[in-house]
Amino acid sequence: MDKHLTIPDNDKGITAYKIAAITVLIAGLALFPFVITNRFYISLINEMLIYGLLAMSLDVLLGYTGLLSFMHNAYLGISAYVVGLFLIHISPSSLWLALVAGVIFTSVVALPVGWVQVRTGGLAFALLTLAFGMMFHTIVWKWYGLTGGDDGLMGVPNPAITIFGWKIGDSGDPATMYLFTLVIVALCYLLTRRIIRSPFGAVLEAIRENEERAAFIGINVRMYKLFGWMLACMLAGVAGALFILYKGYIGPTTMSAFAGAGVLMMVLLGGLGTLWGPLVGAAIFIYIQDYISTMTEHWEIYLGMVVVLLVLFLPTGFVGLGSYFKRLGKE
Amino acid sequence: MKKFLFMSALLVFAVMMSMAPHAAMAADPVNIGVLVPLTGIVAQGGVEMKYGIEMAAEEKGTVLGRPIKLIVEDTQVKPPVAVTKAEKLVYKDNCKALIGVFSSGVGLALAQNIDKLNVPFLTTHVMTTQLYDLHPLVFRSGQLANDQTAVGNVKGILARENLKNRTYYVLVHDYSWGHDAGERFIALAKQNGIKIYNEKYDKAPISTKDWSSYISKIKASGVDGIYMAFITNVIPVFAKQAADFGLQAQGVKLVSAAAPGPLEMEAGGEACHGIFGASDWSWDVNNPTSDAWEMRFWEKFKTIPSDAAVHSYVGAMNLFNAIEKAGSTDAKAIADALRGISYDGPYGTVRISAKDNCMRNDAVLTETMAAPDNPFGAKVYMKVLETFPANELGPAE
Amino acid sequence: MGGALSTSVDITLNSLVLGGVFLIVATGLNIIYGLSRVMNLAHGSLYAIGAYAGYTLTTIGFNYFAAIVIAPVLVAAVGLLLERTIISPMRKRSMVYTLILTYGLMFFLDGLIKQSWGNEPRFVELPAMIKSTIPILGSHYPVFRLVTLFIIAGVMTGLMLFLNKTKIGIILRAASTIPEMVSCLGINMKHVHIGAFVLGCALAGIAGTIAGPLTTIDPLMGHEMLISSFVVIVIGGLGSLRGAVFAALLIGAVQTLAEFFITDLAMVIVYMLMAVILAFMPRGLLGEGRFE
Amino acid sequence: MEAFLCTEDLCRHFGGVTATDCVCINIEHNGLRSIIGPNGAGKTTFINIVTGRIPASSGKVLFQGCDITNKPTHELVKMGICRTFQITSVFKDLSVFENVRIARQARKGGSLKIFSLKKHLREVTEETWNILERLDLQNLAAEPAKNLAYGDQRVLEVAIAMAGTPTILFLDEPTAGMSPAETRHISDLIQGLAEDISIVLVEHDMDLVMSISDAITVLHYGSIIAEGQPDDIRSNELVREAYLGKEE
Amino acid sequence: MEKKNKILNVEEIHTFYGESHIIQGLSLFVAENEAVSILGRNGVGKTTTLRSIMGLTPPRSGKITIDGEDTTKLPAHAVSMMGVAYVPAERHIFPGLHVEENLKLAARPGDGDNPWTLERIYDQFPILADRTKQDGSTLSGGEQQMLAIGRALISNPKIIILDEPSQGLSPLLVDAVTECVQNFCVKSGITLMVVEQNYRMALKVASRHYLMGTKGKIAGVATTQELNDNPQIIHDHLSV
Repeated sequence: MDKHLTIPDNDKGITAYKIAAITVLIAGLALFPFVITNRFYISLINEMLIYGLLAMSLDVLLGYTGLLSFMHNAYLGISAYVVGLFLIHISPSSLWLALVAGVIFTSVVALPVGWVQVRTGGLAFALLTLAFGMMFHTIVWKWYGLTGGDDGLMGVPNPAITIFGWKIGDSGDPATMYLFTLVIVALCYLLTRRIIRSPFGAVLEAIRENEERAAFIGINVRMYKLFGWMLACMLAGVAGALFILYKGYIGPTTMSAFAGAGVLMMVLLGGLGTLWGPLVGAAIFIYIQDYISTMTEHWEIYLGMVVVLLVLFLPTGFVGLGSYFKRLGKE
Repeated sequence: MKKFLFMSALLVFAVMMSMAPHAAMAADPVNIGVLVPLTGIVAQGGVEMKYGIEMAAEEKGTVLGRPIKLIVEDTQVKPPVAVTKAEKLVYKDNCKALIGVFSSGVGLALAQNIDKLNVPFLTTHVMTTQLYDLHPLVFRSGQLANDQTAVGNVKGILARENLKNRTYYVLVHDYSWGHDAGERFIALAKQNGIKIYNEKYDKAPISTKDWSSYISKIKASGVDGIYMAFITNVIPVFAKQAADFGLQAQGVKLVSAAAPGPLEMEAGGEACHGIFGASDWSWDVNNPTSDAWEMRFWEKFKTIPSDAAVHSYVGAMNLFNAIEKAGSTDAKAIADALRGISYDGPYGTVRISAKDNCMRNDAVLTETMAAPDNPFGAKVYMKVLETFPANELGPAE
Repeated sequence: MGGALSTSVDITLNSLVLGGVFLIVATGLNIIYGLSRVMNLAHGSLYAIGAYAGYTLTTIGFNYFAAIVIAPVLVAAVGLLLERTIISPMRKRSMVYTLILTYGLMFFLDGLIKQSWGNEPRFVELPAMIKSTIPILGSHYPVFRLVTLFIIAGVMTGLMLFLNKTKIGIILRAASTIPEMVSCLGINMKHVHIGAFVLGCALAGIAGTIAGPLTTIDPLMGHEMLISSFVVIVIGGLGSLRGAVFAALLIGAVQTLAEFFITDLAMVIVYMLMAVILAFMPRGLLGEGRFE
Repeated sequence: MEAFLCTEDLCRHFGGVTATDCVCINIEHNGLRSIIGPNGAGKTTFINIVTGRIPASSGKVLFQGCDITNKPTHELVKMGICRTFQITSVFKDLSVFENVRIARQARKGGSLKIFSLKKHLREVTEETWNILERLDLQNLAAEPAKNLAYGDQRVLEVAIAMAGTPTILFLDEPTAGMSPAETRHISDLIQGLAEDISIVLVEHDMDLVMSISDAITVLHYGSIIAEGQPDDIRSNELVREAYLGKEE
Repeated sequence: MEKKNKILNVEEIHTFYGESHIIQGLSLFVAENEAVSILGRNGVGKTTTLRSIMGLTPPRSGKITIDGEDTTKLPAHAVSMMGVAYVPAERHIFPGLHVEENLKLAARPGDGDNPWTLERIYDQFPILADRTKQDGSTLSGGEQQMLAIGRALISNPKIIILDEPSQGLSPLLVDAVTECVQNFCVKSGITLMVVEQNYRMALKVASRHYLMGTKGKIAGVATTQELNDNPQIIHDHLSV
C-alpha cells in the first residue's frame, strides 16, 4: 500500500533538525564543566539531571499511563540505599555491578507493590503509593543497623568509572561524575523516548486516554499498567544509583512524602505527557528552591507562593508556556 | 520539540550567564560559610547558633586585615541539603571555612564530603564521639562530646545524694547522637554502680510530639529516674508532658544529656524545674568574662543567652583566631592553626586538642529551677551545682 | 506505681485521646473531600494555626475554654479566605492540580506560622483547676487529658447533631451523595462548598487548639498530623465519616500499643496495616462513602 | 445445532433491584439481532454482562460452546467479542488513525515490542488503512478524535470495534444523539457489517431497528418478553403493553 | 384555550451533550394550573428537555421563561428558587437520609390558604408517615416515587416537572403513582409537566400532550380527547 507512506500519528520521527538540536544541547551540557569549572554549578546541574530523570520516570507513569504516584522518590531511595550498601559491603569498586544491583533490587521491590496497586482504581492507586512509600520510608528510617537510620547511609566509596576494564575517571570527581550522569541520563532519555514511541508506548497512552476502552479493544490493562509502573520504577532506580554516586550519601528525608510531592511538582512544572518537560521542570524546581532558600530563611513562604501561583495561572506547566505565547500572538 | 530545544538552550545559556559573574568575582572580605538549621525541629537552636557566630564576627571585626563576611545557609537538618549548601558556600560563595552544624547526621555527612570541599569545617554542636580524629579538616569546638557529657552526668549523679540511689530509665532520640549518648551513659553507669532499668534503651523518633506512650511505659516500669538524650528543644516538651502525668510530683528525677533550650524552658515554666544535666555553660557560670559576654549578648539580641550561642561564639572565635594565626585563607594552613589553639572566653580557657581536633573544656552539673532576679527576665535557669575539670572528662590528649 | 491495671488504663486513655485528635482532623479533611473532592494537603497547617491561635489567645488573657471556642472561628475565617481566593478556582480542574496547589499552600502557611510565632515550641497555659492528675484504677492520669477527651466527645456529638438535626447539616449530607439533586432543590452548591471548607477548617482549628496542651505547639506539628489523618481517612474509606471514626480509634490504639510495646516499629506497623487493608479492600473499610 | 452465543439464566442484581432477570438468549451466527425495550428494561446491563464489563450475579454466557461468563474483557476481545458504547468512548487525544491502529495492534499482537517503532508494524498499519477506508474515515485520519464531528466520532467508535476483527459485535445505541442524515449513514454501515459478522444492536430508533434487524428481542423489567421477526414484534400485545402501559 | 398565564415557556431551544446535538429547536409551554405531558419513545430527548429547563444542561440557544422571567442561563438552584420542582426519573432520593430528612431538605414555606407542610404530606401519603425514620434509599421503587413527589410538593412550587414517574415500576405501582399524581397534583390545581413513555398514564394525569417523534423536536400537540379519539397518533409516535 504505497499510497500511505506517511502515518498520521504523533510520532514525527527523527528529523535532521532534531538530531542537530539534541546534539547541540547535549554537547553544550557536556562542555559545561569545562567552561564553568565551579563545582557548585556542576553539582547543581548534576542534581537537576538526576531529579530530571526521576521526574521523567514519574511522567512515564503519570503522563503516559495516567497513574499518579505520590512517592516516586521512594524508589529512587531504595535503589540509592542498595547501591550504597553494595559499594560499602560487597564490592567498593564494581560500579556497574552496583548500578545493576540497584535497579534489579528496586524492580524486585516494585513488582509486588505494583501488583497490589494496579488491582485498585485511580485514586486508590495514588493513595497506595503513599502508603507503600511511607512504609519504605519508615523502614529505612528505622533499620538503623543497616541504613544508618535518621543519620543516613554514609561512607559510600567512590568507585572508578570503567568501560570494559578501561578506566575513564573517578566517580568522586564532580566533573567526571557529572559527565557520567549526563551520559546515563541522555541514554535513559533516548531509550525511554524510543519505548514511548514503540507499540508498547502506544498501549500505555491508550490506557491513559481511556482505560475502559483500552480493555475493550483487547488490552490487558492491569498487566500493561504494571509494565508501565515497572518501567517508571526502574528508571527511578537508575536515578537512585546516580544519586548515591554523586552525593555519596542517602538519608531517609530523600524518601519522605514531602520530597515525593516535590517530584510531582517538577513534573507538573514541566508539563505532563512530554518526556523533556519534566527534565526542564526539575531544573526549574531545583533552581528556584536553591535560589529562594539562599535568599531568605523564610523560604517556605516564597516557595509555597510560587507553587500556588504556578498552579493557578500556569497549570499546563512550562510546556504550556509555548502554546500560551502562540495564542497570545494570534489574538 | 523545537520550542523545547530552543527554550532549554536559552535556559542553559541564562543559567551560565547568571553564574559567570559570581564565579569570577574576587572576594575582598573573608567569606565564612555558616550552616545552621533555620527550619525543622531544631530551628530555634539554629537561630541561637547564628546569633553566637554573628556576635563573634562583629566583635572580631576583621581577619588578615579583611572584613569577615558571614554567609548563612539553612541546612533544614537534612544531610543532603547541608551538603548541597556546603558546596554552594564553598564553590559559589568562595567561603574559606564552614562553621556551625547541628545534628550528628548532618555533621558526619559534611565530614564525608570534606575532601571534595577542601575547607576546614568546624562544628560547634555535633556531639558524637565519631568526630575524634575523624579528618584533618574536621574540628569540634564549643560543645562537649558525648563521652564528656556522659562522664559529667555520671559524676554528677554520684555527687548528688538525691540522684545517686535511683534506677534510671534511658530514653533517647533515635539518631546517632542519641544512640551514642545512651550507650555511653549506660556503660559508664554500670561501671559506677548506677542502676539502669533498660539496658536496651528506648529510641523515640525525632518527630515524636506526643510522649504519652513513653511516659506510660516509664510509669509502668516504676523507676524513679529518667536519663534522656533529646535534642535541646524537646527536653522541656518531654518534661512538661511528664509533669502532666505527675511523674516529677511523684519524685521521679530527670537527668538530661543536653542542656534544655532557654526559650523552651521559659515557655515550659514550672514544668521544666528539676532537670539535671551536665553541660559546659549556663548563665549561672560566674566569671567576669562570662558575665560580660552575657550582657553584650543580651544588649545585642534581647534574648536569653544560651549555651548554643556560647558554643557558636567560642567556635567562631577559635576559627577567626586560627585564620589570623595561619596568616592566609589556605585550608591546610587554617587547619594547622586550629590544632591546639586555645581561647579564653565565657567558659574559661578552652583548647582544641592537637591530637584529635576536638575541644576540651570543663563541664558543669546544673539543675533547672526558678531563676533569681536577672537582667534577662528569665524565670527558669540552670543552676550550677558542680564543676568538673576538663581533664577528668574526655579522652586524654 | 506500676501494675498492669494502671498501665492498661493509661494505654486505653492515651489511645482514645490520640485517636480522638486524629478523628477530628480526619473528619474535617473528609468533609471537605466528601463535598468538593478537594484533598487538602494544607489541612495540617490549618491545624497548626488552630493550635497557635489557641496559644495566643491564652497568652493575651483568655481562658483556655474560651480559646477553644474562639480559635476555631479564626481558623474558619482563614479557611473562608482560602476557599474564596484559591480553592474555588481549582474546583473544575483535575485532582492532581488541587493536590499540588494545597501542597504549595502548606509550605506557604508553615512559613507564615514560623514568621509570626517563631521556631521554639510553645506551651499552652492551662487553668489551675485542670492542671493536676487524678487517680483512676491505680493510675495517675492528667485531668486535662480527660477534659480533652470530653471535649473531643462533645465536638463529635455536636458535629453529629449538627449533621443530623440541622437543615444545613442535612444539606451537607445530601450534597455528599447527589449534589445535582441538591441544586435542583434550590440550594446553591457554591455555598455548600464554602460551608464544607469552612467547617472542615473549623474542625482542624478545634483539633489544633485541644492538641496544643497535649503536646506542645511547634511550626511542624501539622505535618505528621496530616499524614496520620490521611492514613485514617484512607483506611476508613474516603469521605466516610463512620469509617473515619472506626479508623481513627483503630490507628490511635495501634499506634499507642505499638509505641508502648515495640517502640521502634510503631509507625511501620501503622503503614503496614494501611497497606494490607487497602490491598484487600481498595476502597477502605467502609468504601468511598457518604456522611452518616 | 449449537448456538453461536447464548446465555443461560443470566441474572444481575444491583442491591435489591434486578436489572437482568434470568435471561436466556440464543444469538445465531451472522445476522443482525436487535434488543429493544423501554427505559430501564436492562438492555445495556445485558450487554455489559455479556461483554464482561460487569460480572453476572448468576447464570452463564456461552460463546461457541465455551463458558465465557465473567471473563476479563481483553480475553473476550481475543475471542472476537467486541462492542461499542452508548456514550462515545474513543481515545480523545489520539488521532483517528492512532485510535484504530492501537485497537488493531492490541488484537494483532506486537504490543510488547518495546524497542521497535510503531511504523514497523507494517501489517497493522495497512489493516488500519483498510478499516478507515471501509468506514470512509481515511480523510480524517490525521485529526485528533476530539476534533471530529459527533457523528464521525460515533463512526470512529464502530471503527475501533471493527479493528478487533470481531465475530460478534455489540452496538449500544450507535445512533444516540445523531441527526437523521448521520443515522442513515450509520444504518447503512451496520447493514454492511452484518453481511460478514454477527451484530447485536441495542437501539431506540424503531424505524432503524425495524428496517434492518433480522430478529428482535424485547426486554422488560430485565426479562425477555418477546422474540421474533420485526413484524411479529410490531404486532405483539406484550410489547405494546410494555411500551404504552397496560390496557384498562 | 382559555387565556392563562404561561408558567413555563420554552422557545426554540438547542441543547448539546458535548458535541451531541440532542434538542434541536424545541418549543413548548405550560399554562397556570395546567397539566401537560411530553410523550415520546426513549432516546428522543425528553429527559434532556427537562434538564435544559432545570438549568442542569443549559441550552446553547433559545429561551426559557418561568412565570415570565428569563431563566435560560440560570443555574439549577436559581431555577428551583423560581418555583420549579423537579422529580428526575431516577428519583434521586438521598441515600443515608431518612424519609423525613429528604422532605425537610426541600421544604419551603408556601403562600396560599393550604400550603404543603410536613404534616400535610404525611396526611396524604400515609406510606411515608409510617416510614419517617427509614433510610430513603431503602424504600421500594413505588415508595421512592411517592417520596420524590412529596419532596417536590413540599417546596410549594409553581410547577412540578416529573420525569417518567412510571419508569421501572410494576403495573400495580404505576397505578398507585398515577393515582397519587392525580390526587395531589392535578386535583389541587398544581401546574404540572410530566414526561412519559407510558401514554396511558400520561393520558390520565395530563390534559394536553406534546408528542416527540423525531429526535429533539416536538412533532405535534394534542388534547387527551383528541388522542383518545385517534389512537393511531399514539401508535405512530410511541409504539414499536
